[in-house]
Amino acid sequence: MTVSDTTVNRPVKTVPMLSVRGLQKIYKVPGGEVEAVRDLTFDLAEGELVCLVGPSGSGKTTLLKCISGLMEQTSGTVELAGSKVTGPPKSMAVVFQEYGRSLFPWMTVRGNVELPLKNQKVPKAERTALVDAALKSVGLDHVPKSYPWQLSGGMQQRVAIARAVAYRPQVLLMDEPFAAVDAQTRADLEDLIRTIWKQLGVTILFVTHDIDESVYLGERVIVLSSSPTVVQEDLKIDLPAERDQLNTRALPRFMELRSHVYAEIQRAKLGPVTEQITAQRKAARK
Amino acid sequence: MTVSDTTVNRPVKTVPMLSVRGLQKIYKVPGGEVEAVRDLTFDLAEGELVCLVGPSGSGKTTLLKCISGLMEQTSGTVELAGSKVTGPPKSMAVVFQEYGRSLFPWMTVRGNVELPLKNQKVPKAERTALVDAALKSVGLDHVPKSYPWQLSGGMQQRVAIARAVAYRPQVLLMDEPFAAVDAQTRADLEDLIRTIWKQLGVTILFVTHDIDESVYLGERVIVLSSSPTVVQEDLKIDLPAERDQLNTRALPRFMELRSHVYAEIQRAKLGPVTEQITAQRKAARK
Amino acid sequence: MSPLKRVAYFFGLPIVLIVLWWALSFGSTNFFVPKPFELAQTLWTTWIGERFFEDVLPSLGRLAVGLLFAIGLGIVLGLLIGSTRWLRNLLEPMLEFFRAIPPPVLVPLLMLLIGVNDSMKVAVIISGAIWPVLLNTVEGVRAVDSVLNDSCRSYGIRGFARIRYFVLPAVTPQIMAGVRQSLSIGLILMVISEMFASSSGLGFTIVQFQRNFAIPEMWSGIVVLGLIGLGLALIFQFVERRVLHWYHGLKEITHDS
Amino acid sequence: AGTDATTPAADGDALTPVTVGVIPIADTAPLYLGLEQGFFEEEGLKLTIETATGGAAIVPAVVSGDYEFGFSNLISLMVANDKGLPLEVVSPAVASTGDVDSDFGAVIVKGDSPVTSLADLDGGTVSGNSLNNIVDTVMRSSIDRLGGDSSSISFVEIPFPDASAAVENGQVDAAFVVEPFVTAALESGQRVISYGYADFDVNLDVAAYFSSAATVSADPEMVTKFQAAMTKSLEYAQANPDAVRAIIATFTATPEEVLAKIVLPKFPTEFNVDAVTALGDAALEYGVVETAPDMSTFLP
Amino acid sequence: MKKQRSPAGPRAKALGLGIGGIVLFFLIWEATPRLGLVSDRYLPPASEVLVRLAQYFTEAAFWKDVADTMTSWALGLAIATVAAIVVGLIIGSSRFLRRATHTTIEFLRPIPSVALIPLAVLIFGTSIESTLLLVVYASFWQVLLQLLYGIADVDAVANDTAKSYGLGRLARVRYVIWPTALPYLMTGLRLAAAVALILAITAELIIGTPGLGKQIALTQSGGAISSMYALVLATGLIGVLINLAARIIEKRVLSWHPSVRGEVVL
Ligand SMILES: Nc1ncnc2c1ncn2[C@@H]1O[C@H](COP(=O)(O)OP(=O)(O)OP(=O)(O)O)[C@@H](O)[C@H]1O
Ligand SMILES: Nc1ncnc2c1ncn2[C@@H]1O[C@H](COP(=O)(O)OP(=O)(O)OP(=O)(O)O)[C@@H](O)[C@H]1O
Ligand SMILES: O=[N+]([O-])[O-]
Ligand SMILES: [Mg+2]
Ligand SMILES: [Mg+2]
Repeated sequence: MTVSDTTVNRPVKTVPMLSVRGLQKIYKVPGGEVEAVRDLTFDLAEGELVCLVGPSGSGKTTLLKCISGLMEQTSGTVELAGSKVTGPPKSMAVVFQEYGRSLFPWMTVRGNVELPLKNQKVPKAERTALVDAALKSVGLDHVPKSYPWQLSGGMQQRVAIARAVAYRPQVLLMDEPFAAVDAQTRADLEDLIRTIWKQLGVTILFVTHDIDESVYLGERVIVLSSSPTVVQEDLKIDLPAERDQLNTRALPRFMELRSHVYAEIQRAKLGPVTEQITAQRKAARK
Repeated sequence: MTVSDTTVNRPVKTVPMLSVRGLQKIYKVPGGEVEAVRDLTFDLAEGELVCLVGPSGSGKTTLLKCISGLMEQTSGTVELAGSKVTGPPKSMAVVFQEYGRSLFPWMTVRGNVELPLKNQKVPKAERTALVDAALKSVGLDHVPKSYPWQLSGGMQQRVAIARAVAYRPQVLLMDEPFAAVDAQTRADLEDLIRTIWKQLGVTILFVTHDIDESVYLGERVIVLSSSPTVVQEDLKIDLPAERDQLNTRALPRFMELRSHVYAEIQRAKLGPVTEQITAQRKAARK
Repeated sequence: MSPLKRVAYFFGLPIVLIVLWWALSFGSTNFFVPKPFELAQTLWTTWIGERFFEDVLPSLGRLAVGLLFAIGLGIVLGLLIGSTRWLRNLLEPMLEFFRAIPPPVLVPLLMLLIGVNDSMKVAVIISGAIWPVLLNTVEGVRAVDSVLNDSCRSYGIRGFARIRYFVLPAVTPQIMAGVRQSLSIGLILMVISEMFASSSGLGFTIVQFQRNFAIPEMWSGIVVLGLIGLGLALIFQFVERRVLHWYHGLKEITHDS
Repeated sequence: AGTDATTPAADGDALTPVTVGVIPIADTAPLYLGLEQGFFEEEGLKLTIETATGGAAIVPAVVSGDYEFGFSNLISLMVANDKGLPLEVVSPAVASTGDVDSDFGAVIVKGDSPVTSLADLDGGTVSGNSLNNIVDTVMRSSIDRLGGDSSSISFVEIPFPDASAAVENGQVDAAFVVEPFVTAALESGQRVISYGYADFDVNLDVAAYFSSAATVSADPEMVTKFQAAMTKSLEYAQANPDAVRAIIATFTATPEEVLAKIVLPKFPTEFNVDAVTALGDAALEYGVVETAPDMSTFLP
Repeated sequence: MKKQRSPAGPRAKALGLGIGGIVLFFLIWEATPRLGLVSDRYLPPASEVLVRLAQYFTEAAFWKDVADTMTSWALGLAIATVAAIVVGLIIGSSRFLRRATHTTIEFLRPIPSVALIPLAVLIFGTSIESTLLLVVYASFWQVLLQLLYGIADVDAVANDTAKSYGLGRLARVRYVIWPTALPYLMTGLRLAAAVALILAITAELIIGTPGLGKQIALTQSGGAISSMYALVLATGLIGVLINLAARIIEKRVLSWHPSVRGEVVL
């Protein structure tokens, strides 16, 4: 099943936090079908931070929707801590790619971030503290009373991130969460995610288009092929656990890894490696 | 008015294609005002490709809306080829940051791209050719009959780009047009924009968060301060006209420029340099 | 907007129309065609005084109760039916059936089932005024934004909280469209409910005037209806501004054309 | 039947078209019979009958000249007269049977009601199809004549078809209904406490045909022809009750078995001036009109 | 509609449920007089009325009445809809007109059509125009108001996009405003369709022009109670059929809309 020598196939001893097996998703459209995801299998151990990269339209959003129980897969299974996912699990939070549409326009910034906590009946004082901290961490402590439509694109996206962070989920799925923010904010948010990850032990699946970001953030990077999608590569990022924007990115190993991922993506885009991979997989199963 | 020694203040001989003078925009919100843009002055000569970078919420979108005549500024003027902009000019196309909302869900991909041409009464045959070419250039020639909501985020964004490209405007404003596409597609689209720019002589104002992108694409990079916004820096990009993804990005000058922009953005985010700049400008006027 | 401009907007077109009407009806001697001055006079003598308390106020009371029920029921049923597909499939044909039945034939049935009393009249008002709210709510619920819906689901916002924080606000713009329709339909049905099994009320009085050839008085009653409608619309506008301030902010950014 | 030596040539061109707006109830049977029997053609009229449920449509149509004639109860015509509406009564239409124990209009009560007379209704609720009109006027008058107090009674409007149910459910203590609902009420065990019209005056004229002043002055000849044809029709109807029952079946939806049992009204050719005067006085007394009509100008 | 779905497709299931709802309604109706809750002289059991309705179905006169009523309905609704769309698009796309017409519209809307009957008869006589006037007057407002709300719902970004690509006012109406308002309009149309039917029948009932309404009036005044309920039933059935047609149209013209796309399911 390995495609390159850097690919890992770590033996998972305990039950993985998240386990995706043979996932397939076919969209029904008038006059046909679109096979967005063909056959995806991978695991996330508890407390792992994994980045997912893949060409545009390769099914990353589709995959996240299936994992989060928002959409039913056509075949295959998703398991969360050993039990099948059939609906959205409580312990999971999602940051959507369409951040603009994921905020409630009738609620203030604060209201948006607070809502899931209120719904969880988190006591008022604790809630306020969590919301304040989350807003501060994304640099939005000055606009709690604004409405989402009064904010810039990047600010809206940060509200969505703050909402997920304040929620303190066990598993966090993020779909290109930094697409609309500037380079400096992006760097800050990347560090924020790593900090939260380390402090809270949350399991994170992070979709990004930025190759440097995937390498900088992740402990592993999963590269998807173009649609219909399979896992093209599952790459362990053997960088030191303590990372920082200047030094880590300057490491030769960082450069190597990013080049590797870049090449893989290019390969994914160029031709469907699908047949080849499926054939390999079939052979491996026998 | 110069902040760093690489900043240019080119004497504009002919009437500039786009001229922004003392632009200010204050949003009225219940219970107060938000000064999004304080005082922006810059010019774009005909056929220039300028990138605009600035912290999240610094007013880039606001600026583009004022330039495109979609929103009235509070004070200052915008001139297009010497005449004041009061409403959306015909010869201008805009790619919006909120790409998802800028596509009409009731039209197919093809319909969306074709609409502005149809509206311009471009003959059927020419229209078809333009649409086909545009869709092909953004890699979406396989989904003309899909609806926007059947596409991935990156695909939607590329439809919006194709629409602008097919329209063949004199002036093209793009608001983070590549935020949702993968690295490889992004590189392709960057090259597409430069090709179009060179072939058609279109004047382009390009908002981006990606510093490398701004340096790679632009002939100039304008750095905005954080809100309330002024021009923090106007930087000439003295890279060769022929650029390519591998070699240009490897040039030492490229590295220098990107570091410079990065530093400027960081500075923009850290503290309001506003007072300082305004003071300088006042001094310069006297 | 300056208060002066506001007043001009409020009275401008009505004044133009009244002048036009005055000019057109100038030479008319037709018994059934009202004239503005005569009508204004009749309006004053007919409706100010005893009749206001004995006919208009009780009618307005029934209207208020009917509208509150119609709007409340419409929203609650609309949320239920709109968000539960099997319920929609089950009930839609039946509801459409009732919606098509004219009040003049529905009234006798309600009289039979409820009796000749205020409840029956309120029921008539509800029976007609509920539809715009109900239909708009159902359609609004069916059209809620899919990304927002996913956001709610992924954060475990379900049941009542989901309705309270997501569905209801999302549908409010459309509910408001329905409520605005309901106000005038309720008023019309208030009149119709008083045409049967009644002995007082605004509608009863208007019909009496009509039957007794008190034509100017009848028209003055219709003007009263219009004025009540206008009053309701003003109250409505006030409420809508508050309830939908976010929506107007969201939409009016560029609607200034 | 009914051809006459003096009949003008029955060639269509010579006939004057007239339209009459009526309510499709037993009361207007003579008009349909007259049409069927050719009485109108004999007079040189080409009759068209239009139906409506009440005055709301008929009166404006007559006023505008859309219809030449209309059918209405007498109180409505008195009210119109009182309000200065230019209508003119041209022909009688229907009257009480002349029998206080059997008439086409009656006040009914529940089978087990303690009420036996109009005088027992004090303080109660009574329905009529239309208030401040003929039905409540004759009831008030009879109640007060019998020693009751009509001002203590609350009158409500309930259409004739729904009145029996309202009586049965106890929503009203008594209701004025007309045929076929009198027969239906009796069959269901309800009782009649007063044949309302006959109780007021055994020969009370209840309704009439009318025209507009403009029509009458523009074409008095046509009006005369209509009156003549009406007289023939009314006479014929009065003389042929079976023909009346048969023709009612053609323009109403009353089931045949019910039709066989209903009490038919009287179809008079002359107004009973005394009764109409009394009705006018009663209308004045109960505030339905402000001045009682002057019979010399009100009746033809 | 792919094979994987259960043998009874969703459409069949929906139909089954809808029929189930109606059967339930008839059962309740049947039981009400049978259990003596209401005397069967005033409310005949459903079965009796259904038999009468079946009888009507075999009578040519009944179909003539249906045709008359449906003619006034269709004509009135068409006129009201077209008028409301034209007026709505004009008023809706100008802030000035929206404000200037507000008072007048709100004053006129609550005027009951029935109150206009004398005026209608005076102007048009008892011809179909009178009925049409009432139908049009009542259903016009429903469409107009929905349309105005629909126009206000236009997405700011979508509208900006259209403007920036040089779409003029008319083109924006055609390509942006109209599609956005369409779902609201469809609701308005469904509201108006029922109101138009109600007014067509009420006008026939009161003015006496031929049609189902006149027959209802006749059966009422003739004491033919099961016939009357059979006609009322027919009216309701027409309402159900109209809604069915509206739903089919909606499926076609709103295939792109979330409510029809059906992405949001519970
Ligand atoms: N509702 C839908 N109906 C039909 N096809 C769909 C639908 N949603 C997505 N698709 C298709 O599924 C494929 C994968 O889409 P998806 O949104 O998962 O991609 P993605 O990897 O998230 O892309 P991007 O990076 O551009 O966001 C695309 O080809 C898309 O056209
Ligand atoms: N409709 C509005 N009402 C009030 N304030 C607004 C409105 N739109 C934008 N703003 C404010 O104006 C400022 C600039 O917003 P703008 O969208 O122009 O930023 P931007 O530079 O495009 O940011 P980003 O890179 O995040 O898209 C922000 O502070 C924002 O909160
Ligand atoms: O307008 N209506 O009389 O229902
Ligand atoms: Mg995606
Ligand atoms: Mg922006």
